[in-house]
Amino acid sequence: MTTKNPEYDFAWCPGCGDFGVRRAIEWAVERRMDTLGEVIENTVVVAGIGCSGNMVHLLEGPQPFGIHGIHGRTLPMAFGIKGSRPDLNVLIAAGDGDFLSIGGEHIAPQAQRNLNVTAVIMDNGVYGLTKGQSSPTTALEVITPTTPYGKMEGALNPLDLYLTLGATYVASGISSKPRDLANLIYDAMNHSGFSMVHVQSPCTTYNDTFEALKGNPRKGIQPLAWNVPDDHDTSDKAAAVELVRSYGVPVGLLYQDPDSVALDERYAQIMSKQRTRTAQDLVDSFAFAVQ
Amino acid sequence: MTTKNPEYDFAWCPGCGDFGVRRAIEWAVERRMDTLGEVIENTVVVAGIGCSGNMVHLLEGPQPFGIHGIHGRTLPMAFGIKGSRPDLNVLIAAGDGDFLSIGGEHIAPQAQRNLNVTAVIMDNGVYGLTKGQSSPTTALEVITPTTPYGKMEGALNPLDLYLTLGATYVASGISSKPRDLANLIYDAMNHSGFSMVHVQSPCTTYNDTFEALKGNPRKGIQPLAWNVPDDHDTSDKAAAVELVRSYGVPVGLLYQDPDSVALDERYAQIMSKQRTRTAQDLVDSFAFAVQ
Amino acid sequence: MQQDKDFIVRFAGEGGQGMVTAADSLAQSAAQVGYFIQTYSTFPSQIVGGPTWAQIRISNKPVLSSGDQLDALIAFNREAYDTHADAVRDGGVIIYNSEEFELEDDGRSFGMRFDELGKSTGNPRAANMVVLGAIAHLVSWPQQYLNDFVVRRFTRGRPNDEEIIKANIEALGLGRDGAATTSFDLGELPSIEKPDWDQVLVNGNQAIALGAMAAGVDTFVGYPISPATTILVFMEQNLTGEDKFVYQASSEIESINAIAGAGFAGKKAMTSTAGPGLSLMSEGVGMAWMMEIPLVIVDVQRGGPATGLPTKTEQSDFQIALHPAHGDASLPVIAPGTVEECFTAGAVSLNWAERYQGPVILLSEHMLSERSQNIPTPDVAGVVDERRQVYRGDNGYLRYESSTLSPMPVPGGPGSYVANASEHDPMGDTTHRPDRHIHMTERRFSKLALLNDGTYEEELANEPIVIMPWGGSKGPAREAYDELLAQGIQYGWYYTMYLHPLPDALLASLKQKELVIVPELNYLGQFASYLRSLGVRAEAITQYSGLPFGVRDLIVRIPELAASMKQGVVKS
Amino acid sequence: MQQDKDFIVRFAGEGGQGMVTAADSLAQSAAQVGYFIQTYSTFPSQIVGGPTWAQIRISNKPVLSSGDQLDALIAFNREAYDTHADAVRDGGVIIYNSEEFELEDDGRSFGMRFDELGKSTGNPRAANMVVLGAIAHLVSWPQQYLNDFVVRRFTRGRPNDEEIIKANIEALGLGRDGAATTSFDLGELPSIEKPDWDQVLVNGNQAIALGAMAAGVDTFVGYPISPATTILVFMEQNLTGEDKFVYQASSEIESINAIAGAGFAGKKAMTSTAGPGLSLMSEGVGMAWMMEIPLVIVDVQRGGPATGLPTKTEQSDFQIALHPAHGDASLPVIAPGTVEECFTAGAVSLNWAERYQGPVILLSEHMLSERSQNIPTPDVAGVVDERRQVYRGDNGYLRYESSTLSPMPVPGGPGSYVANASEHDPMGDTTHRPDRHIHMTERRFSKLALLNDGTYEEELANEPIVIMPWGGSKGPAREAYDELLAQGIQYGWYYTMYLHPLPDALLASLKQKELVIVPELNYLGQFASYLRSLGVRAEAITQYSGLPFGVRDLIVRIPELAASMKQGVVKS
Ligand SMILES: Cc1ncc(C[n+]2csc(CCOP(=O)(O)OP(=O)(O)O)c2C)c(N)n1
Ligand SMILES: Cc1ncc(C[n+]2csc(CCOP(=O)(O)OP(=O)(O)O)c2C)c(N)n1
Ligand code: SF4
Ligand code: SF4
Ligand SMILES: [Mg+2]
Ligand SMILES: [Mg+2]
Repeated sequence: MTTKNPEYDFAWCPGCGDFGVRRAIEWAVERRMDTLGEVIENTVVVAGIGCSGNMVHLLEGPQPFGIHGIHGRTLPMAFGIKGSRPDLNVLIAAGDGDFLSIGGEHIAPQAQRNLNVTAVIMDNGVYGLTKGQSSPTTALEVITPTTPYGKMEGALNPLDLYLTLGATYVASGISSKPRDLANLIYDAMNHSGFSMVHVQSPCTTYNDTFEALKGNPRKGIQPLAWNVPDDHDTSDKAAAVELVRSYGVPVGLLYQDPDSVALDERYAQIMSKQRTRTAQDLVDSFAFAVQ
Repeated sequence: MTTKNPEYDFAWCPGCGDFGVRRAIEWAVERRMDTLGEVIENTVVVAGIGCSGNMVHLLEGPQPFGIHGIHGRTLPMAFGIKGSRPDLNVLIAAGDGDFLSIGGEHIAPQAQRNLNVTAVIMDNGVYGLTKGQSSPTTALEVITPTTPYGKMEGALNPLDLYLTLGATYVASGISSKPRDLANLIYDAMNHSGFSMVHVQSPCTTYNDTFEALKGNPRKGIQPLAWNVPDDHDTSDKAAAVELVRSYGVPVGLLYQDPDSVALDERYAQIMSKQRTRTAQDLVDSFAFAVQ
Repeated sequence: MQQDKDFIVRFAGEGGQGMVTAADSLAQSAAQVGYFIQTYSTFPSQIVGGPTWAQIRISNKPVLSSGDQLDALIAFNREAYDTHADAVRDGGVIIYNSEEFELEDDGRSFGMRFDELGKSTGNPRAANMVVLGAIAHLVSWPQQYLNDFVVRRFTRGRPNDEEIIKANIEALGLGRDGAATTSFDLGELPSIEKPDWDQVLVNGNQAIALGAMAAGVDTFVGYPISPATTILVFMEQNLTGEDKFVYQASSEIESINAIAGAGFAGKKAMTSTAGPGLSLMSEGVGMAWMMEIPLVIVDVQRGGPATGLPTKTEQSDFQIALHPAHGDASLPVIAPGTVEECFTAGAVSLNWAERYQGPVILLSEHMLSERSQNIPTPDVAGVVDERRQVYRGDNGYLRYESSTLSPMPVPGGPGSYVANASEHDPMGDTTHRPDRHIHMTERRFSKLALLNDGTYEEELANEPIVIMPWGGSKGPAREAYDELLAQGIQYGWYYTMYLHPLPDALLASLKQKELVIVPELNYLGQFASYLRSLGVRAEAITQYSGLPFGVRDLIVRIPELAASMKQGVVKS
Repeated sequence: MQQDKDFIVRFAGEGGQGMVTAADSLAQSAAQVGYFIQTYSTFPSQIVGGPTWAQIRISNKPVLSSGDQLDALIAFNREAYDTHADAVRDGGVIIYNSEEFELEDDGRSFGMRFDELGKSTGNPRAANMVVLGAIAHLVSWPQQYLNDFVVRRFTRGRPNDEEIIKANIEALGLGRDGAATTSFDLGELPSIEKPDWDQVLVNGNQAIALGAMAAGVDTFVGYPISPATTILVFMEQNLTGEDKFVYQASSEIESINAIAGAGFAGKKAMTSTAGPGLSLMSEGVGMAWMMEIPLVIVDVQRGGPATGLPTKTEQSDFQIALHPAHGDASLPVIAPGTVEECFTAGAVSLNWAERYQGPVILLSEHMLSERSQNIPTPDVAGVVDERRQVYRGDNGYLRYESSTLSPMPVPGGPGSYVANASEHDPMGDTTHRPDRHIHMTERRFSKLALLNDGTYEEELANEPIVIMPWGGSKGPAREAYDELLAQGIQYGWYYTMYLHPLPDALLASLKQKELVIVPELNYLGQFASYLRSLGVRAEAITQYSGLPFGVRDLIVRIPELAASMKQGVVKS
């Protein structure tokens, strides 16, 4: 919302990573408007349920259309929007719980289809909005309100998953570098195909990982986050898989399929060869003459 | 059911791959009974909805307990059974549509937990029971009743997915070799952890792939299925990934994590350190004395 | 023939023996000469083989139900004979395949060697025609009707057309001659006046799809499930053309959310499913109600609960159609009762969704989906393609400010807002203010008043006791009603396919009645319960066998219920 | 004090300013000396900060609701003052934090510098005690009560205990002295008889969890969602021990199917959720009904529909609780109305599930979940741990043969069968036979008769007009009822938490009434509608603001509705 709305009563905690992601999304969308001359109303932000999903209400500046639906269903809604309206720019904003846990079933189908949307996932390794329970990216043995004796299952590697499922653009960002993140999101929106931008966006209240990600030499903490090397070939999927399976969090563009054919392109091409059937044609096809 | 039940009215089509899978399951379970001295009632078969899921009614010989629930939910039911009753042997029998499409959300959580069950997936690249629509493993461009102009999305690689998600036992079988398949299922049940046995089980009515899988030299058809080489190191996950990404359908054991710790083991170990709280203890913890 | 006006024949055997083709052929030939026909088939849950039957009813009046008393049974095997012989009326005839089994002479059956006779014509697939020839003899049908049908059917522009036609006509003759050696005779089919209107032969699912097409459906996303799959398949095939989108989803959760996305994006959007899918859509439907997004869910009911009886008929999803989700919501529900009404329902459901900006449930039934009928050609040009009010003003619009329906902004155009499944303020942002929740709740319900244009049937409105079936039970109930009238037992008749909101005037009338009898195919008497909650003295006649009502059952049960009410012993 | 028997104070400010701690401290100290207390807090949807308030009601009689008229408001900031000042009764007092803002003298407010005074004692966290001291003065509370509380609370075996206790007692004194400089006085708190029973201080969610524990819950799987999360967290912490299993699921679909698996495997199994989760469980619940698997779903209702109002209260999930899925099913529903009843409901719901072998819904509410109350210590030893009838015979058992409940085989033991969500034959294999569907449908419903042991309240049973609230509206409705009685306006009183099946005798009584008035927090009047469908002349008094009923509202609306009925203008 452009101006402070007196009825809206949610705010991120001080220092929450999602602030940085917001800035990045705003920049990326504005740059898109500038370069493509696209009106803001052509963009739809589809938000998950979670602290992260409140993004759709907290965006400042030019106001896109928004959807704030039910928990875990950003992708199928985006599928309906983009499928029926390929002219729109569809951006998903969701959390690790929303996207990877309850919404986990929807990634494979969209990747298989190469749906032409961009998903920005704010991963804080926790369920923020419901006050700190474990999420699929919470590590083994971590203690949370729902894992009081330590989490009993390992963490998912989302980047590896996106690559395996066939996402055609896979990037990893960090909310403390909003400029870089904005570029990744901008490129993702320009990519024709299913684009994943997975962001480390720490929850300062329940799982503050800023220090772990960035490291702290004084405390002898090695940073978990490291930049994707300049010489990484982003068209080489196997190399991308190797990076995401190596250590910590590589930050940057991991993979972009240069031969990506998005669903809307394929659909339009195949359907252009089909005859348009009117309702009258169809009714007539069931007619029979009474002799 | 042991004897032909007059009220039960389903039968697989002649030649259906699921017949071979049935034999394999029967053999594997009987061998288990022989070697472990386990009673048949200790096994629960949790079936999906589909031609494949009818397995639970069609098993002959000693009769295990069975569940034939709703579409796509074999894993969460198995989770509830095995979580609450680690003493039971839980076997899932489901189709590609049931397990990978509508039920797709459940694989990651069970893999992360390393739930100690065995899933036998009968992949025929089609929705058999609903008469031939496309499934997640139907290839691009294939024509089915719901893809009359050719399927517009690529096929999922299930073996790759299981490996990426962290299944600790991943095997690939083919229904025309029920003896080998029985061994894979038997070993999977002995493996302590999340065990996937993915089977090529062709649908002779809607998608007959027997010839494609086995090849036909006279027609110059190269077989899609090939045996995992003897020297493949099944403890090497990267090697397994390479095999499943290479070509066609490798048949055999692809990966078994030698260090697998199943959820039930971990759970028991962690919980053994916790004090048992009775309801009375808990109520008392909320008491306060009136002065 | 039953009441000398129609003829009911059932073809029963093992899947693959050609029962459905035989029934279809007979149906087509009868329809082509002007009869009203209805066919109905059931299939086993297995894919190949298994006990299958197809039934056809031929009449000189519009056919209301598939009929429960057979004039003739064609038994292709022993099991079919054992299962269906009881359904044959006194005086009816059974023709059985004597290559498969033999019967003692029972005065109502005779055997024929269908295959052998068929093959003797040189066409191995002509067995069906032997059967049809025999039937034609029984009802004294002019040979010409069937010959004409054969000529039409097999004139396909192929070199061997003529050969095939010749063999089939020969087979017809062999059947006729065979039957003529017996003394069986079913009387003459009533004569017909050839209708002067155009006709189509469609089933309920096709009619729904055609209605949706006529009303301009743009987007269709669905997941296969019996008995709704054929709607999805029809759409995949036919919803082509600019700006149209059709896709097989990965689950019903994806379907509902996808069409909600499409509805948000300005499209007329639809899905089809059966009970299990509707249950799975629950949360998504509630969302669409909350966000005020137009969309239509077609639920082709089957036996429930849970996976239930996929290939049987039932009317037990009314409650969840009306209240599919948690919280305060009650959805518009349209339940067609005939194949013709399926067409209308397909169109009106989409128009209602657009008009009131919210989800609509079209409640059909297995029974309708598998019923083929010749109906007057639907008037496509007469169908309105009603579209939502679109907001076209400046930015800064407050989508949810008004206390009732307001124009809807569409992405790409002005008026960006947030469609929010949480309670929201005028711009769609989340709010928890009590006044806003009151305002928005009332706004959402107020819009239902826009849907008060549903039509209904009303006859003998002065009667204190009335019959009011819903959905596919309309046919058998109407037959029973007519029969009772003929017997001098008189009730009022009410019927609508607009179950919610019920037309105001209809509800007002119903409240005046001493008893509203609702024949419905479920255990709970779901619709009657609902009527009672509205203050109507309604009682259900229930059946939960997976089969449609039998007319003769209703003829007994309706007066029984009416009488028990007079003695004050009705349930509630 | 309202009616000279209780005292209601609200602490309002920004999250983090200590309102909840202050209310809790006051509650504990009052409970420790024998008062009945109830606290209620609301939080904003944001995680840190945001407008928050906590309220406490102290009485010498059991507290029925949190109360709508404040005796005192403690406003920690300007916004809190602006929002809540109107709720203060005539003659009430407002104490505001004069470090934050200043007010003109309005004859009912005075400012204090909470933080400054607190810090002056050397303990920077003593501001709360300043506030409590001031309140104690207003109600002439013995200093000793609070001093004792402070001593107990801060005796924690740490070296600085004494120092902290001293500072806090000093702060109490400063608050008392500050208030004493004003002329405000709220009269004296009524005297109490110290209760001779043991007490616990718990909220509704804790009480449900304790009840479930007492009845021997074995398996708990749940997914976080407000306002049910605290049940899951409680279980994760406390459901330890041999053969117990507790786990956070990946979604509500996983929860319901997992507890169905556990129930099948012989365990007492439970999940907790709120409306959105219940909607998502729809298909799974229908499955459990069909398979006859015992399990319990706790639905802590919040504002709906869809994502709705996660932190507000509503009673709008009744319909979907009763009919959560497609097909014929209607679930047992237990809806506790007080914290004490939450304990009972937690236990009985599990026992009912075991007894009738099927799913049970426990319908609680946000309002109860966030309410802490001192209640007599629940009698754990008196709770029966009822277990299903287990089949222990030979193999070859026909699980579904009988026409009603039959012993249930448990895996590992004899009697293997298939639990089937499709219609099934006696061994659990799929069947489509009409007779079997009839048999099984009747079997499933017949088992509800086993649950006819629900208790209910009945007073002035001869009155033709009666009040019958449900769930958490019991408290305000009862207060209104008592107040009306005191005014000489007399109705009957009915109440049960066993909403389905309703106790037979209760239903029979209700059918005799001229009017049953149902105060309920939803738009549709869901429970009243249901009663009408059962033949009861019921009318709802509805509210859908996200807030509990106000007693004064009900005092006006109940006689209004009763009168309008007499004039024949009620809705239905
Ligand atoms: C069906 C359903 N289940 C549960 C919830 C409660 N819920 C709201 S947000 C959330 C988790 C959010 O976690 P995540 O997606 O990681 O977002 P974050 O708050 O961490 O940004 C849950 C469980 C819900 N709204 N709907
Ligand atoms: C919720 C729900 N949606 C749809 C269906 C219909 N349905 C039954 S089986 C099936 C697909 C089965 O495909 P697969 O799992 O591959 O099994 P196969 O028949 O090929 O062995 C579908 C869609 C259903 N029963 N429930
Ligand atoms: S709880 Fe965590 S994720 Fe949510 S707003 Fe606060 S810091 Fe951000
Ligand atoms: S349809 Fe295909 S999968 Fe199903 S039984 Fe027949 S051959 Fe097997
Ligand atoms: Mg998160
Ligand atoms: Mg399949």
